[in-house]
Amino acid sequence: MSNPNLAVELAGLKLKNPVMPASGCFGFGREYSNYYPLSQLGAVVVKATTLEPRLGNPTPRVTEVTAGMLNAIGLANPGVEKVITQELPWLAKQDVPIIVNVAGSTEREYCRVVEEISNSGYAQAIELNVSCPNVKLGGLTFGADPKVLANLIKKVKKVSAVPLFVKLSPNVTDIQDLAIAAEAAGADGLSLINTLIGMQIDIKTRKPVLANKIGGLSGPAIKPVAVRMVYQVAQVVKIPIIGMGGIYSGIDALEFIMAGASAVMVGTANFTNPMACPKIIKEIADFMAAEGIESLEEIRGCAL
Amino acid sequence: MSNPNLAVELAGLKLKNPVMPASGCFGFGREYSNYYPLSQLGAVVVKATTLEPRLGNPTPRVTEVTAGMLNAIGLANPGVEKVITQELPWLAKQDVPIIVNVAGSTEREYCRVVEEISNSGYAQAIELNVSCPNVKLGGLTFGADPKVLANLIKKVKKVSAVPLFVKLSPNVTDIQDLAIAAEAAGADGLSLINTLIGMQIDIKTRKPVLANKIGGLSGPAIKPVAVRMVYQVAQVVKIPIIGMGGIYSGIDALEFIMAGASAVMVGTANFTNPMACPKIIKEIADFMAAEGIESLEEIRGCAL
Amino acid sequence: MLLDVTGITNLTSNIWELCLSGPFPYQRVQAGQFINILINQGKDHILRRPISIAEVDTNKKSLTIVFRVVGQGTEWLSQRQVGDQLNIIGPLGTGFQLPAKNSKVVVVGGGIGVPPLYQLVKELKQITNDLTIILGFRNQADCFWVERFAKLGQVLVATNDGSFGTKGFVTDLLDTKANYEYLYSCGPRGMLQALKNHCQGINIQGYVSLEERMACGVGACYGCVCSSADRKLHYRICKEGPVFNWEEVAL
Amino acid sequence: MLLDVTGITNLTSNIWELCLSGPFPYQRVQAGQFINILINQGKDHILRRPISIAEVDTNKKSLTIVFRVVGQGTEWLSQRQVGDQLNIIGPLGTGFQLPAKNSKVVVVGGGIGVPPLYQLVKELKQITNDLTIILGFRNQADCFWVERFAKLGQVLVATNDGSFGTKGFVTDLLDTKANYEYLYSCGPRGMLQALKNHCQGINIQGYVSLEERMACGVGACYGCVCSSADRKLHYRICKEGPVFNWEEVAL
Ligand SMILES: Cc1cc2nc3c(=O)[nH]c(=O)nc-3n(C[C@H](O)[C@H](O)[C@H](O)COP(=O)(O)OP(=O)(O)OC[C@H]3O[C@@H](n4cnc5c(N)ncnc54)[C@H](O)[C@@H]3O)c2cc1C
Ligand SMILES: Cc1cc2nc3c(=O)[nH]c(=O)nc-3n(C[C@H](O)[C@H](O)[C@H](O)COP(=O)(O)OP(=O)(O)OC[C@H]3O[C@@H](n4cnc5c(N)ncnc54)[C@H](O)[C@@H]3O)c2cc1C
Ligand SMILES: Cc1cc2nc3c(=O)[nH]c(=O)nc-3n(C[C@H](O)[C@H](O)[C@H](O)COP(=O)(O)O)c2cc1C
Ligand SMILES: Cc1cc2nc3c(=O)[nH]c(=O)nc-3n(C[C@H](O)[C@H](O)[C@H](O)COP(=O)(O)O)c2cc1C
Ligand code: FES
Ligand code: FES
Repeated sequence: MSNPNLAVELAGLKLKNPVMPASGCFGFGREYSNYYPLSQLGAVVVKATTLEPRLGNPTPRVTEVTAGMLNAIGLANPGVEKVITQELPWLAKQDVPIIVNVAGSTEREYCRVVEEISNSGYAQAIELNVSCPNVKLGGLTFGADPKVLANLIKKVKKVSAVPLFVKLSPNVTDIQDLAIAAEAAGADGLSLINTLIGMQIDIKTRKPVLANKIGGLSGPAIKPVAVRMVYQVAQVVKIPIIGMGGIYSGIDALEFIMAGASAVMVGTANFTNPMACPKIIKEIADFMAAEGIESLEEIRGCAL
Repeated sequence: MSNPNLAVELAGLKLKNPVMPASGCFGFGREYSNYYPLSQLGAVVVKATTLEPRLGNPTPRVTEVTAGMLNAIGLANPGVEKVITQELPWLAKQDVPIIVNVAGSTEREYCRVVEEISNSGYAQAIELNVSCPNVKLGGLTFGADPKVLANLIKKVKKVSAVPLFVKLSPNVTDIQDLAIAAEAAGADGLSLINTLIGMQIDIKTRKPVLANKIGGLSGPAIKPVAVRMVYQVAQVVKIPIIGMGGIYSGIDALEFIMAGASAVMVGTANFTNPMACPKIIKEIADFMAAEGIESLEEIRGCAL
Repeated sequence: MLLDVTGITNLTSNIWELCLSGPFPYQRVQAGQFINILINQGKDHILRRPISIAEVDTNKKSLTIVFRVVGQGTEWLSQRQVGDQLNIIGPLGTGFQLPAKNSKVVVVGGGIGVPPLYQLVKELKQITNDLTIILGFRNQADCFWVERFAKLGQVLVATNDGSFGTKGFVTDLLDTKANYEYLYSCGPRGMLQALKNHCQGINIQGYVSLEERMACGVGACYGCVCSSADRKLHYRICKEGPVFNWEEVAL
Repeated sequence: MLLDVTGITNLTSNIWELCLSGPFPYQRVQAGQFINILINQGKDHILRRPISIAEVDTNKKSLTIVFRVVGQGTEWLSQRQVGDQLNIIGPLGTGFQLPAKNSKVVVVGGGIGVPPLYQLVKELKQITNDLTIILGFRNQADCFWVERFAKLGQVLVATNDGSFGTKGFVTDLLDTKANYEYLYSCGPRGMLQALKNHCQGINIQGYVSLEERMACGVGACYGCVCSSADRKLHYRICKEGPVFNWEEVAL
């Protein structure tokens, strides 16, 4: 096997390979297009988009921790109108599928953003962010209760013409419950995991480092939790899963695929190495070639 | 300040310093007594003790991950009778307070173990383990629901003559809910956090590394989550909090204390460095001396 | 990019100068830009450390950075030796906008904010002769690169304790009646604020270089923002900055 | 404890011999015990790596380990140089119980299980002259330390492909009619099982050294257990083992 086939299909969406940058870690694609053509990617997932422009939280809003980082960006984005007029047209020219991550504070807000994105024709899929830990303490309003989540998904599905991936939060007691509820409500796929909620205290100032106090933990530190959740969810749903959390190498990506993910997203690794995504794609291909794997279907969920 | 006072009081229990080994990471104390006198410690917390002897899970039951490890020991222990007759008498001679970690499968089992330990007279306190992730998939039966937890605590309190610390699981949506319920039910203190549930897959064998598949994630990787939970719980309870999760240095311990912990436990760090606890005690003292802190009360919860 | 360490010099108790060479788009560097450095192959630290470009030599194909040891990343950097390699990305950000020819210019640096102004001053020399350089340090032991700057123009130094140059702050040396047309500055946020207040009411274009904790360093994560003057917008320090016209931003 | 690396030698494509010296309770070492090595100050790897003691020299105050590179920890170990230091704890575990004087003994090692038997054979030489050493390797390229053992006694070698010694397995070389009284073995679990089956029905004391993934290495975490023969009990390989009488454990 010298030329393994990395193509995957996610709820009808055909990707040339299973690797996508994770939302919030790749802006709207422009910056990393200075490092490689975005057409090398399976898809591009853009920053969370809300109805109105949002400034996000005060700074500092990122800090490093052991094997990871905390962020409390707080959904900073230019708002759906500017995203559609100023960001997506450029990205649409890059010959790569676009997935728009959508966030909101109310069901109405979610629905309006999804509708506008769907109508714009730029997005091949929408990722519903119901798991941002940084909006306010005790947030996660939509991502923690299966009923609330199901209601939101049903409403959003009505106004969306493109596949809907629901991005789940890991900060819950039972991820399987939420996954089952999301599938039953009509989600076309699930993305997991978003960040774990964490905090760092600077013992010199004796205060939390982040202005927002708490932030989302990402990076290698969370990989075991993420793999476990993908594995658990893969046992209870039929819709495709996009796995993420600390993926830095092809080996990491393959762990998620063997745990049941159809595709993966790469977040924090982009910051460490701007070439992380192309590197991971190559490492997956190399592994498949070395082990004689012709298609990722062969190994998806093989650890289950 | 050349001689800071590290003493702390936890629900009437006086400790010469706030550093204790975490349950399950220090056996019953014998092994590490080859490295230093146990009397240097604030207290010794022993392995989870159950009514009957337990073998635990099949091997492999430990594996390393980035900045941490997974364990699926599964409450292996010789059972309460042997613990009382063969382990605690030796430990009682080491001139250090003893905290016995108690686990069980039913309320009755918990109560019987607590009663026997309390009656034995060896334990200065009991730590109720309602958060072991390794007993069966989807376990956590007692640690995930505030009502179930409160009922257990009330029953256990009736048969215990020593202070009761309740060790909470981090694998829940709302740690504050559980903490509030535990306090209301009569807990004398809270220990947090136990391990996060994680998994590692060996891409060569294409299977989970642990025979139990899932295991508990501990070590530096979980520290931000642990600090955050201590911080959140400190805002809603008055009983003392014992913080743990990835503590490797005095700085780490101080983060927990500033987040609101009265004392700390050290788990995985013992494996990396058998002298971890004495080192951490010294580093806390050095920091206090350098910053002119006379007692830990001065800085406890100062980041809140 | 992998650059070779070609020199490392200790300047003060905790400040180091590091020279790098190797494949790098030297021509593209704008004074005030920075590079983002991977620490120990990303093994202990997943985030790169941003450090300003202090000097670039297009002929010799080399660049110089100066940094203060404040934590593990800069500690590791200070232990590099000639022959080691550094994994970097850059040049990043938007640097200083140069003034009109023959303008009257003052450059003000404080502490570790001094070196990023060196490449700027080199370029200013090509444009104007009317150049004043004001440098502030805590004390004599903390002073560095004063002579280096003195070769390019008139240098005034202030130290907090007067152990070198004038006792006081850079603002004490900045004559608001001197009719400076442009001010360029880099240093602690407090110094930049003080400078802006000091220049209140006089007609001067001020450019300041800001810092914030960064994750990506390229503009993708929105981690490193500062507020626009009216606080209605955010700018990314790593992309729209680190240099801003001080009228644009809330200091 | 910090030990100095005093020698490092490459034995086969992926097997290395490392000599250490420094403060260590050499006298206390029992053949079959192990040390637990911290990798790179614990920075990238929080768990120590257990490696058996292959030889200990109480006079020269040195000890030798031999390891196969299988992952990042052993890879790092293979890159150590003379003059580097290793942070280790040990000696750990319970080693081989020596036989009665002048017994008839066979020692069987397979692959990376060969070196832990070297110190044992040295000690056996003091006790008995009736000593057979059987070593198994995959092929000639994987063979090592055969001559070293040959200096201490009669050595029989089996390789899977016959490229060195006899073609076949160690069991093919173990004559069950030879009236061996003691068997000592270290190697892959499959080989130990095969040996035990092979010796079924003959009157022999078998001692085997086992492996399991470890966390603490000292008996505190219950991570590294094996089952007793009746599967009713667990033994900690790092404390009650790594050497067990093969009647005691479920192989
Ligand atoms: C655009 C820009 C240019 C810079 N140029 C220079 C320079 O030329 N010379 C120099 O010495 N320093 C410069 N810095 C600051 C430098 O990046 C930090 O001192 C460095 O990242 C600290 O790393 P550390 O691992 O040593 O410390 P850490 O242990 O990570 O942190 C120590 C302290 O450094 C500060 N810090 C940490 N990370 C950052 C960050 N990403 N940005 C700003 N501050 C941070 C924090 O306040 C923290 O308290 C620059 C920063 C920016 C944003
Ligand atoms: C008591 C004992 C004595 C040992 N003596 C030797 C020896 O003399 N020479 C030698 O080469 N090896 C020995 N080993 C095995 C050695 O410990 C592992 O090969 C080593 O820990 C692997 O580390 P790594 O970082 O290179 O590989 P990793 O990347 O950690 O793992 C690679 C592979 O090694 C195995 N492994 C990992 N950790 C352990 C562990 N703690 N115990 C057993 N296997 C593990 C796993 O099966 C894994 O697939 C011994 C193990 C034990 C328990
Ligand atoms: C700086 C930053 C910003 C993020 N912003 C978003 C976001 O806007 N929407 C979202 O769904 N997830 C967001 N995330 C979460 C990531 O998409 C991803 O789920 C998480 O970081 C775990 O993956 P990683 O470990 O590869 O980074 C953000 C993460 C980081 C680090
Ligand atoms: C090997 C191992 C065994 C453990 N066994 C127990 C146990 O028996 N009872 C318990 O309450 N916690 C147990 N824990 C959890 C620890 O006490 C502690 O809560 C956790 O490891 C986080 O701390 P650390 O990061 O310092 O290790 C165990 C942890 C490890 C690593
Ligand atoms: S550091 Fe990511 S946007 Fe500036
Ligand atoms: S490794 Fe901890 S008991 Fe053996």
